[in-house]
Amino acid sequence: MDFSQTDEQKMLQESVKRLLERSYDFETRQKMLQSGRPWSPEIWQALAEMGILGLPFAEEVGGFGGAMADVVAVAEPFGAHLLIEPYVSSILLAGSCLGQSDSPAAQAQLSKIITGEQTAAFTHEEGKGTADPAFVSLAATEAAGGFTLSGEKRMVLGGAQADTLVVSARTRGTAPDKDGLSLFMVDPKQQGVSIRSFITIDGRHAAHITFDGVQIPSERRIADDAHSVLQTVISRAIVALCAEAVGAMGALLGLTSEYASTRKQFGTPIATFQTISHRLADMKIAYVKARSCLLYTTALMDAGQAGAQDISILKGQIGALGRDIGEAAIQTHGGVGMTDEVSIGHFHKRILTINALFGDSEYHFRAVGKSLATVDA
Amino acid sequence: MDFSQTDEQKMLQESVKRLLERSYDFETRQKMLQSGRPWSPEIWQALAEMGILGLPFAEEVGGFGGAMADVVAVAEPFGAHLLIEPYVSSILLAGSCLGQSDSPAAQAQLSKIITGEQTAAFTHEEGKGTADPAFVSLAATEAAGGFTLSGEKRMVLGGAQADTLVVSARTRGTAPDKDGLSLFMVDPKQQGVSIRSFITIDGRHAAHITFDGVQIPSERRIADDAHSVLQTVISRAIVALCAEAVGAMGALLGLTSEYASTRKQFGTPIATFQTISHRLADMKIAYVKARSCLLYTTALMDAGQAGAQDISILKGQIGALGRDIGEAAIQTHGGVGMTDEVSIGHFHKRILTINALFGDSEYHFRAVGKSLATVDA
Amino acid sequence: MTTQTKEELDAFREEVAAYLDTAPTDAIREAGRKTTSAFAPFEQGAAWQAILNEKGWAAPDWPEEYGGTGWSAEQRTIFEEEYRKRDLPPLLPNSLKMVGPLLIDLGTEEQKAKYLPRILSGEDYWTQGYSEPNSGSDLASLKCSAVADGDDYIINGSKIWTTFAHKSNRMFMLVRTSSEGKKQQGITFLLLDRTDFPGMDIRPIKGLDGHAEFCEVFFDNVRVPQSGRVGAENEGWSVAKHLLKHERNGSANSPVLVRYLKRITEAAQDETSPFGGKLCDDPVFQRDLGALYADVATLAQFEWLIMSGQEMVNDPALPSIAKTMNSELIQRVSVMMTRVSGLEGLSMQLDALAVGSGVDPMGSELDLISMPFYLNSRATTIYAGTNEVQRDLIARSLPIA
Amino acid sequence: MTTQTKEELDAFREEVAAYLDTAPTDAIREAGRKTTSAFAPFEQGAAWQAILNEKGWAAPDWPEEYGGTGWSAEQRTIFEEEYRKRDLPPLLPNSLKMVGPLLIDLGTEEQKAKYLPRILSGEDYWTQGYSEPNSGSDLASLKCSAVADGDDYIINGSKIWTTFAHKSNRMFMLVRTSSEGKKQQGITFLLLDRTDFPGMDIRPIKGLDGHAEFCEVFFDNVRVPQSGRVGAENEGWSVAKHLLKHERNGSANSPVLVRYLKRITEAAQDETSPFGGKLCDDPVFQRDLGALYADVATLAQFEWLIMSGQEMVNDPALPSIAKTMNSELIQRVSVMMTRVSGLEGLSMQLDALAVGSGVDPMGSELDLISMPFYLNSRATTIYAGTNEVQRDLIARSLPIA
Repeated sequence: MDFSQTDEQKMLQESVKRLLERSYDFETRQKMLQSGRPWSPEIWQALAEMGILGLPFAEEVGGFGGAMADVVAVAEPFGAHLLIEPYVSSILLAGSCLGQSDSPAAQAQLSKIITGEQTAAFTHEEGKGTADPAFVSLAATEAAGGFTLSGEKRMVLGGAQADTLVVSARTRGTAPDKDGLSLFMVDPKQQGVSIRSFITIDGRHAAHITFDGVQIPSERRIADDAHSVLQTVISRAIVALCAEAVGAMGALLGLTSEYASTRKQFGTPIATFQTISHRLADMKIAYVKARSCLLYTTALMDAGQAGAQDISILKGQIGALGRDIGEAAIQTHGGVGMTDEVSIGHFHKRILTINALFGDSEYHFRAVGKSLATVDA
Repeated sequence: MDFSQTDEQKMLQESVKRLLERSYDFETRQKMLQSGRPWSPEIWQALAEMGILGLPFAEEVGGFGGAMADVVAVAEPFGAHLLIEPYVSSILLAGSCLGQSDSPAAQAQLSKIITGEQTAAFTHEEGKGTADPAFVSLAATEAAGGFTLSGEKRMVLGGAQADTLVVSARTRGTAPDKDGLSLFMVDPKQQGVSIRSFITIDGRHAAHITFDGVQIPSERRIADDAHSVLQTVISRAIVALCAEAVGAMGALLGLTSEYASTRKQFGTPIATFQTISHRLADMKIAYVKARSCLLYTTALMDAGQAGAQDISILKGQIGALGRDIGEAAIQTHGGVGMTDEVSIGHFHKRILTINALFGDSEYHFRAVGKSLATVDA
Repeated sequence: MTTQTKEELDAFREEVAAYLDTAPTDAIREAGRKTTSAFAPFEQGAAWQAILNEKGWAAPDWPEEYGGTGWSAEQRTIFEEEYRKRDLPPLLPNSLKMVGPLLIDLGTEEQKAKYLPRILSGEDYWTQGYSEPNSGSDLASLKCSAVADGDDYIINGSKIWTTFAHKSNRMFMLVRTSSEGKKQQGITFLLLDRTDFPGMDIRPIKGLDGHAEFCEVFFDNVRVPQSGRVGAENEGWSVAKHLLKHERNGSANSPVLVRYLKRITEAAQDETSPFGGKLCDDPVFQRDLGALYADVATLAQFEWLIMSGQEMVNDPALPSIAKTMNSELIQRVSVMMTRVSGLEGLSMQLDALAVGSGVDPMGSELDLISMPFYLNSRATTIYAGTNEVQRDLIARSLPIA
Repeated sequence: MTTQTKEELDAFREEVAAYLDTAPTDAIREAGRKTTSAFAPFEQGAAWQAILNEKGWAAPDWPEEYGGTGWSAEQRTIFEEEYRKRDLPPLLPNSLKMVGPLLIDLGTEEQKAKYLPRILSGEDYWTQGYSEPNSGSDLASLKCSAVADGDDYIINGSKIWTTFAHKSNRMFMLVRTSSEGKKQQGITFLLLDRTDFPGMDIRPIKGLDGHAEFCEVFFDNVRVPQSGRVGAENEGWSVAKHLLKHERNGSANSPVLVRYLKRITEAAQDETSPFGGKLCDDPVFQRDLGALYADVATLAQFEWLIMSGQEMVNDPALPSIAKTMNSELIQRVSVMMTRVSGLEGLSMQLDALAVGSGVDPMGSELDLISMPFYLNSRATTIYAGTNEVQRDLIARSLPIA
């Protein structure tokens, strides 16, 4: 395998970087957050025009057939700029569910997502925080001509803003059965859907959503036997989230080593104190580890060889290494690092959020150990 | 509670220190190890004469009625000098079992132990490495006028040198039943006893001992329903072992900070490198923690208030903090610390050994967490 | 050590328990449960202090003549234990643990008479003006200047990380009155009667947790009376060092941590483990909890030894060791909290956290505080002398060959 | 990257597997299983190298013209994987990974012709004479001197941590030939044809694990020919730096660690947990194993990226990052090993560890090696440049404002 970026990927990454450097500096982002807007429609439109929103989708559904490595190439700068736009939720999660469906309704919806006209929200998490979709228990009961949804979904990114909810639900069995999972397209304005909106610590809009006897016609079921679709979609989203985290880690490493070289205490830049310089070295080691793991796993995925253990290694490592880098960055910045006014803490909160989504490092490390101990038995 | 040493304890500790400084410097110890002698009879006799061997025993069995704090006061210098004499095994473990027995045979044996004429070995461990005696499964089957012992004991400190083995065995039930445990006095030269002798990494002589149908007359059973006796004896031995470890940690802290202040690299003592000085600071923090935990738990025990959780906290902390100190000491010494020729590695091996005896830090931390989670339920 | 019998202590415990069960208002209790920092919500903390002061219990460790309780160490511990059990808000330390004890030791009679009663009652809140934007760890390099002018000083410069300055009515601060000699010389310790002197400007700074707990304070030709000086001019460094002893040797920190671990354990009884069963029964949770609890227990053991006057109390590195241990344990406890909350810790819930808002939290009570507490506690290894500086000091106490 | 098809690679794997299943003697296999260090037991390691050399496989990464195999990266990995699976002893690195590549790059034709074949065959073993008792991390301060005298140098001083010097017949070393200029100047790189020159004295040093792996070497007016010099006089520092690249960029380190983790996992299937059940089913064991395995996997990923020439290969800090990662992982793996062995790791079993002794180990095969491996691996963060020095170097590679 070759792990170097192709020229196309370099160009793609450069163009995203240029866009964000121009229009998404930290102060601009903070103003947007304070304005209460969930994200910037201008940036979203710019990404649509650059083809980034269609990047992960096959050409036959209106996408650009990008590989995982292409998505990673754009997700790293997304992380480095702390994007709050719903790329992972609307494109990689909800969008990919739509893209993997052969339902005409899903296809039609996806084309609006790719153009940026509308967004969709992946309405899946039930508070377990695991990567395994078998934990879904929200009930989809068959009723005349369709299904009735009842139950609760939590931490739905972009849930209050989405034009469509892509909801995972269980038509039979109980968690953690792999069988009996389906995906539904639900209009959030439908009767019985209650949405409690909030902002996450990393500035994204999210929602807890309750379904109370929500009627869904059969043609809005866009997938049945959906466990493996969900697993694929989530695995790819995990890689993209990890790429965001690695982008954030790179930013923290750069900002912190620069800060340490200018901030003076006791008459000398603090980088000259060995404890600080060794902490910077540890940050760099952690970053090199994180990025190696990301790029390797990405290539593995593009080669069709990434198994559950590989994804768990990636997610576990990024969560743990990211926390180390973030905490080291704050400590090195001292009081300034504790303020909302500089980007350091925001990067750390982005990393913490990514760690908690789809299973934290503890979960994934243990999953790795469990599979090793079991395979060897 | 008052945690300061009494004047008597200070005197006792000082006299032991003086003896060891005079007769037990590192080179002398190493020569003894190389000579193949299991320990120094002269030192053992000196300790007997000072009353140290009788210290933990009640006056009515010929001891001096010392408190746990008294034993801790002598065990700290034992650790600081890496004593290989069988204080813990013959006095605190086997001796205490004899001392708690009302059997005349046990009493008679104990008086020979206290004078240093003979030694006894606590023959108990079955390879689980836990502090809980309920794990004993060596079988004591009732036979005409006595019992037949069959099974294996491992890591019996001083086992090949002892004049008497104090053996824990099960007359009924299965591990981990608390019921059905007894203690027997066994002559190691008896038919059916096979001893495989070896040296531990910290220089003590130990043995794995197999019992193959060994006949024991009833009067050599010195305790039945022995679970609580064993627990008490082991708890006190744990405190003494932890005191040894703390003594070793103190020695490592002192030796390492002194070394760092003289060893020069790049034209300056290595203690002036902040990474080294902060590592020394961490060693000191660890030492203060370890000693606080030791002294507090000792006082608690003397007040009759030390429960299983307190013992587990102590054993867990000493094992973990000791490892940190030992590894830091070796790293700070560099290549020299890797050699058998200086004491640093020997202290570390003593600490590692103590950690592994009667449950390592992992075991005890988990026991603490388990009891917390259970008590609160 | 103590002359009280077990019966007397038991009776004392009952008295304390009965009082703490009835005296605090609902808002005060709510503030206690929602405390996510070393600093409790300001208003309820002050209200609670006023109530305690009426009972005479606002400052148990002050000398009795100045309003202390005269309790034995055992009684103070009992009080602390019962206090923690009820999750009551900690009293703000600046006045009670810092300025008050300092004035008792070094203040003039006039200063004592003027300030101590209002410190006890909570009417006055003293913010601390030490750090400056370019003088953090290297505090002695501070530049904020005070130039004598008649009976006054004229102050110019700025102070930062002044906790609750925007809620304070008094300030104690270090200023530079001379640039001669070593940088530690030429520093003066000042008490400011007001925080709204002409030319003073206070800017709250929002922290990672979304709360404005600390501020920057700007001084533009601020005229203050010299009578506010504590100690001699240019000798403020030793005054500050004296104060530090009170700050660091103050009270036991372990009870708070034990209580947080208890709340974590309780919350784990309602959480399911992604590997099946309840989180509290999960061996990994138990191991990690046990290791952390053991270290917190050791902090408690250490604090007991210090309180009892064990020999190690004479170690000059002791305050630094205590600060390092405590701050790093707070952080570890906070990480454990966020582990238990997981995803539910990701939502910003500033509204639900506000005392009296009536907004329901979105997850459990622990979920509400986990992330703010974690984020806020990142500061513990930075403030009051970074842990890097503490380790420098500890290393200096070690023997050299 | 590769031009070989999957079928070709599969066939190659079969060929390697068949060879490795049959070529090593029992003693060589035993030595592999009993390896508790980066350095395998000397005699069996040498015997194995001789066998491999007959096959032409002693130095897969050497250029083909000098005796390398000409394998692709994939083939080398396959060889490495099959090699590790069988727990065969690693070949000693000094000659094959250090002196050999150095001579290929910088040696004279005469030196190459004379030394390379005997390096490949294992007939010559080259010990490394770098460190001195007072020059460890600060290697450039070395004092062992070589004074020119006719066609010879006269060497005085001493070297320490010379691995297997007591078993070596050759030595490469750094000596001081000038005290002018910066301390890095004035150092010369020498090859010594013998290790028993008159005036040379070798003292083995016993390590923590009870083995004498390294030595101190004393030089008392030792006369050696100048023809052994590599590079110019006083330019030995750059020769050593060149060599370092080979040492650090050598081969992948992760396969060894993966293999040790596998042995740990296998051993855990026979161990009972003190909390009931088998150790391998214990969630705490699984979590800790998983976290460690993930980090080892990341080392492997990193090594793959480097081997494939990914951009990060140009980072000047790369060798230091690799050394730090690898050494600290070895230590963590070794701790995990001792955790699994527990009490059974406490017995010194030097006799059972000796290849061919026929002494039964007292516990499991893992128990036999756990503690010696743990103790020996404490050196990994010390040798080849302490990890403190590595972190200094890594920090220097970071951007400054």
